[in-house]
Amino acid sequence: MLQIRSLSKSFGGVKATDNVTLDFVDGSLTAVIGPNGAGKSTFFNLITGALRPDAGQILLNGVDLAGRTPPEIVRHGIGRAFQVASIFPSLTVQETMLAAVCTDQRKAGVLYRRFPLAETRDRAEHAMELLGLAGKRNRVAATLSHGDQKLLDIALALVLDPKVLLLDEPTAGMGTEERWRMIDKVRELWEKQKITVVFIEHDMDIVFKIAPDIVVLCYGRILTTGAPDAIRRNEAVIEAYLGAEHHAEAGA
Amino acid sequence: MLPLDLDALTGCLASSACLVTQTTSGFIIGMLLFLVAVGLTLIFGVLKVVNFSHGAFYMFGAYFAMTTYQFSGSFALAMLCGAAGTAIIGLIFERGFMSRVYGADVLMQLLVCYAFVLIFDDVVRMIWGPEFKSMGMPAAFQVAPLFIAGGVVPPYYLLLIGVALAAAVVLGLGLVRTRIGKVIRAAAHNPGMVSALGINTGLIYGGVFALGGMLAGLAGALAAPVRSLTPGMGFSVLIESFIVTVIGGMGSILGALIGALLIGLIRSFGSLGFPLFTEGLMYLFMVIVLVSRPTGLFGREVA
Amino acid sequence: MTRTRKPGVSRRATLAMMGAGAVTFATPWVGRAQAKTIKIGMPTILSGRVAQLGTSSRNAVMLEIAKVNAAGGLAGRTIEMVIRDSKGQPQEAARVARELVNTDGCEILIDAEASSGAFAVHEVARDLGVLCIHTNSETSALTADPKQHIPNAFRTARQGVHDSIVGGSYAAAIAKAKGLKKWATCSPDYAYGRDTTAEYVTYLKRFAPDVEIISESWPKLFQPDYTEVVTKILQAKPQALYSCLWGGDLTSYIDQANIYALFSQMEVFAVNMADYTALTVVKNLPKGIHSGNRYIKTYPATPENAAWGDAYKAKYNEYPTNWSWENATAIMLLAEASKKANSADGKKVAEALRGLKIKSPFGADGTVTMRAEDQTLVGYAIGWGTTIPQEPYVPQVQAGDWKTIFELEAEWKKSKGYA
Amino acid sequence: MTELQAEQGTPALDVSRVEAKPRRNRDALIALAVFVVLALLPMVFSSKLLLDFVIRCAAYGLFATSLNLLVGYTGLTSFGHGMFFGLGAYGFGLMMQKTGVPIPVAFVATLAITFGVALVIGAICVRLKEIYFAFVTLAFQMLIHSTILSWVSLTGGDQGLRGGIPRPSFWGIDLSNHLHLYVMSCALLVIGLLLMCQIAQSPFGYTLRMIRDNATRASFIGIDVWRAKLTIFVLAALFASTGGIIMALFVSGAYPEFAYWTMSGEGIFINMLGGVTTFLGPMVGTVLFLVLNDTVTRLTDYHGLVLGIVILFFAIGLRKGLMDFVIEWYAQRRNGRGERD
Repeated sequence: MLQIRSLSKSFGGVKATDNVTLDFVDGSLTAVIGPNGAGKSTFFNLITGALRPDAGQILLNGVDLAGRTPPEIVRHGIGRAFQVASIFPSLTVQETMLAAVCTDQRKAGVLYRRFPLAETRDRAEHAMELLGLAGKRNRVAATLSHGDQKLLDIALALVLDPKVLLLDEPTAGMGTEERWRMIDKVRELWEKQKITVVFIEHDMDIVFKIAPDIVVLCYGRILTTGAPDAIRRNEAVIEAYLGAEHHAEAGA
Repeated sequence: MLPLDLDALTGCLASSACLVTQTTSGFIIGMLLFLVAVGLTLIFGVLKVVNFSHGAFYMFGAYFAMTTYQFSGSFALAMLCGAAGTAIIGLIFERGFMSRVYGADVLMQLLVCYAFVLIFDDVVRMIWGPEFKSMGMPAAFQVAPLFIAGGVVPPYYLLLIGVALAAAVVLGLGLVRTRIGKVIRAAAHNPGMVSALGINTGLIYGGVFALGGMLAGLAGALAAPVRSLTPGMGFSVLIESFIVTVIGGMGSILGALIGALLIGLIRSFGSLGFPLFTEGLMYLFMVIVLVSRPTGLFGREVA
Repeated sequence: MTRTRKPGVSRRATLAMMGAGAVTFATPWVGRAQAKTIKIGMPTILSGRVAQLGTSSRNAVMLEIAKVNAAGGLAGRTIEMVIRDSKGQPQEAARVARELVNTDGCEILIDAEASSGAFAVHEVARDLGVLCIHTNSETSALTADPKQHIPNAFRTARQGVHDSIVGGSYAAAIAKAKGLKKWATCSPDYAYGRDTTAEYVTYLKRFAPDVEIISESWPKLFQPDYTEVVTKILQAKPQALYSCLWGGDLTSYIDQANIYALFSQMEVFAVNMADYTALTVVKNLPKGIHSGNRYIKTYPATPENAAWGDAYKAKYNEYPTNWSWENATAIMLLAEASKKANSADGKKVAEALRGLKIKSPFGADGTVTMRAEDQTLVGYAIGWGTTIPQEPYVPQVQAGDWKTIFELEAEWKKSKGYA
Repeated sequence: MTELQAEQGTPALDVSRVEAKPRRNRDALIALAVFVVLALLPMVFSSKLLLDFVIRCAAYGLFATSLNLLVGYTGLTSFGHGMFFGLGAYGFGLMMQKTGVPIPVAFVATLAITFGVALVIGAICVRLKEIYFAFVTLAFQMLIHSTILSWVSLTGGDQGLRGGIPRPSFWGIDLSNHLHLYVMSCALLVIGLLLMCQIAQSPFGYTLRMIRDNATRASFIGIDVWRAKLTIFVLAALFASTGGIIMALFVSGAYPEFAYWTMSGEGIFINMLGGVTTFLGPMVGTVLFLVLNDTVTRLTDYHGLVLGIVILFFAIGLRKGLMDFVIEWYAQRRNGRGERD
């Protein structure tokens, strides 16, 4: 279980994450939504160690991970994928997977053996199958389509067998049809892998359709949490979205 | 043997005459460095090219000035030719060669610069010969040095500081106030946007290189009366101005100015306190700045 | 950045190419010495900031070689010079020297390198056993230090300690006469500068014990700007200044010190001033700088010397340098030695060179001698005088006394543990 | 490099590559064969030039290839790699001159010293990224160069280590014999290349590639980027140091130029000439560079001009190193024939 306790972070007086307390139950699928600048990405960055929290705890099965480095946090079982596909452009899909498994097995520093290690093959194979990338195993990542790159990014997180998977806008930059394919994939993964998945999403249709739980962030605070139906009717949420748009218009 | 002479250093700090002399001496060293460094930093800021052949521009400036002075006897004309001639070389260098490796590996740009360091040195050797030359101080400046608050300041160096400061001010204002300055700054931030606005980025890049070359050429021309001219003379100047830009922050004009003055002062006071380790002192300072603030004192954090 | 992956073939292809490369350039240059000519190899500095060192050395060598060849060469064999650039890098000097001997078939080396290059070539000479004459390195240790000694290496350059003994005694006389007690030094921060200055100061103090050094400056070699050094010296207010800056560094220094009117405030002793390279280049040469002679055609004031200087000038349209006479001497000595040995064989010539005394335009008494014990040149013209801004630049030169030099040198060697 | 190239290049990673062991044995066999050929070369060609050339190739080759581990494999553009070349030369030379220990002991001790120095300098440097890493390594190099010049009592200052490096024989090997030195250099080169090739092909080698491509992502899959960078920085320093030792043996001395930035510059230049995307690119670059240097200096006084024009040909004409060009050309030709697998 991932428990966030009073997590806070501010940048020069602006509170990007303000006293956030949340529980993510094992095996849950949660969407994090909120207007632009609500602090969604900061929230992810804090959990994964990209940013150091000012205060608060990040408890994964009781172990506090706050303030640890990204590699440590990953090893504790929190994987993430990025808004803009973050991959290794010159490696092939298969090499990427093999190398990632290698890292997970604490063999990234092995000097005396040849890459790839035989014992990494099955897990890499499994991850490629899972994400439907097996047919493109020999493609160099830079030459993959945008969608495939996003999948590879997710595969990179998934291949490490995380307990919690954080997906930052898995559908960003995609066409409508592609979006739905991607989100079906995410849901399928969640169902198959039985892991905790938290994802940030802009498209409300998607969110309301697939996410059993929703967290709404606004100005770094939790506005509300709940099931899709409750969120849909929540006055504060509607106000926040409209309000943000008003602000945006006024600012422009 | 530790190269330390702290008595000399503290003794100097206590005397106004020494303080004035050493400070102006630091300024003199610094301002010439600034002229070279500011071109380096400008070119890096706009084109993201570390122009390792910048020292050669300085060398050309000096040689052009010397030759002009020999033929015309006019100091002003010599300065002008030194600056203008080098600007043209800068333009040709950028349009003809540098522009062909944009988009390639950054190291390829370095390679082109390296090639031109070799070529320029040999070209100078072919034209002017391998022996060192001296331009000679114009008669107008062969006068007794001035005494300011007990410190010694030669009039020629006052001119030199004045010209360099004027260049700094004109450059600073030009970049902030004029349209072309704004375009250059925009190009530094977002080259794509500038070309989208229908502005010829090639022209801007060439112009920036010419400007950078001109400033280095001017520095060379100003240095010609007091420094000997040899092929390869740009080398040590390049290294120092390079340190200046790194300390000040690559791409920052103010940084180049402050960095140059700092190096000038380190040299002038360091030679009192650490006569055998002045050079090492500069590198040490550079390491400290880089480690504590990688982008330099005035550099922007690159996103 | 993305990278292409290496197909299996590449490695083999690469190796094949490497092999091919090695073969193609290994074959054509297998030089072999021909009986009729003898090749002399000369690594020197022909590019970069001290290219002048190499070109003026080369000029002098070619001038002398023409004479020797006209007179029948070395024991009947025509000399062919193979002169190559080391760019002033010691490892290149070593490589070029090896290549000259091993590949080009040179039987004798004229090492016209500056200090560190000379030590590198010295090691090659040690390794290959080839006759080698150092012509430009004035660092005393090269021949004075018995650890450096090898039977096949000689030096025809002046030696730092000789210079310092003469300079020190000359300066001491003036210091006593004019009451110059407070001295400053300003010399380049490298071995030559440090050693020469230290030795100079030693002998100055020996002859004028109340002299005191109140300020030392050590600018870097090839430093473009000496302002901080000039002002530092002005602050110290010494009565006299010693400097062993040379070449372009010296002229920069003079130009920069001039506008601070430094030369009117103290007596200046610049050992390397009286060389045409510096004398002719400085536009506003101050009057009355004390300097040791480097090469100057009016000293020794003999017709031979003047004729040699003029011949050089006529051929190359510039005056010879300090390096010129040192290199010319090497060829003159070689020619005499091979005559004496009646052979061009390195070992025999080396044997003949030891202790050889020849007539020379550069000799203090019309001769120079290759001293047998440490295989370095002695008896060359050495003296000090003051400069004027036009020819003859140094009208009066006060000759150094070789008897004193020998005495003090022997003492110096003992103090260094060399003898 | 452009994406286009990547699309063209890239023959597939065979699944059979998963069976890695035969490849390592094959590399070892090739290395052995190369060594035997090199060692037998003096019997065929009597030219001493060739021996000298190969010895220098060994020194520069180890230096340049180790630099490529940083530049090409890890994306760390070091402008100060020459300091370790110099450190090797000085460490070894001093050890032999002052202590008189046997050569193998001095060799190991020099590497140990390099290890220590590289660890300290690397720990500071690898925190910085991109061009700032380049600058700080350059600054350290200049600092070390300044120290060598200033510390005259130990290093001999600008004159370098004088008086030659003693080379007592060990295990029947007499390095003052040029032929022995030649064979020894070949052995060091081949072993060095083999080890570096192993590093490049090891899981750690792929860790480096990931860091080069995307260090942030690498840290988010659990790689300690700083540690990995430091490791390769130190490893590369060891090989550069070995190159320096060979050079010190060759010239029988050590000179400040070895630790000057021009040395690092030449290393970068060699890498650019040969290409940084293949393991042997720098080796090809070394040969190319030395051949160029040697031929041009013997043909003309204006070698800077000629060398500069040749460089321009590579930089502007090919826009990549020779090996990169050849491999791309080869891949293109293969594609053209429609034989892509």
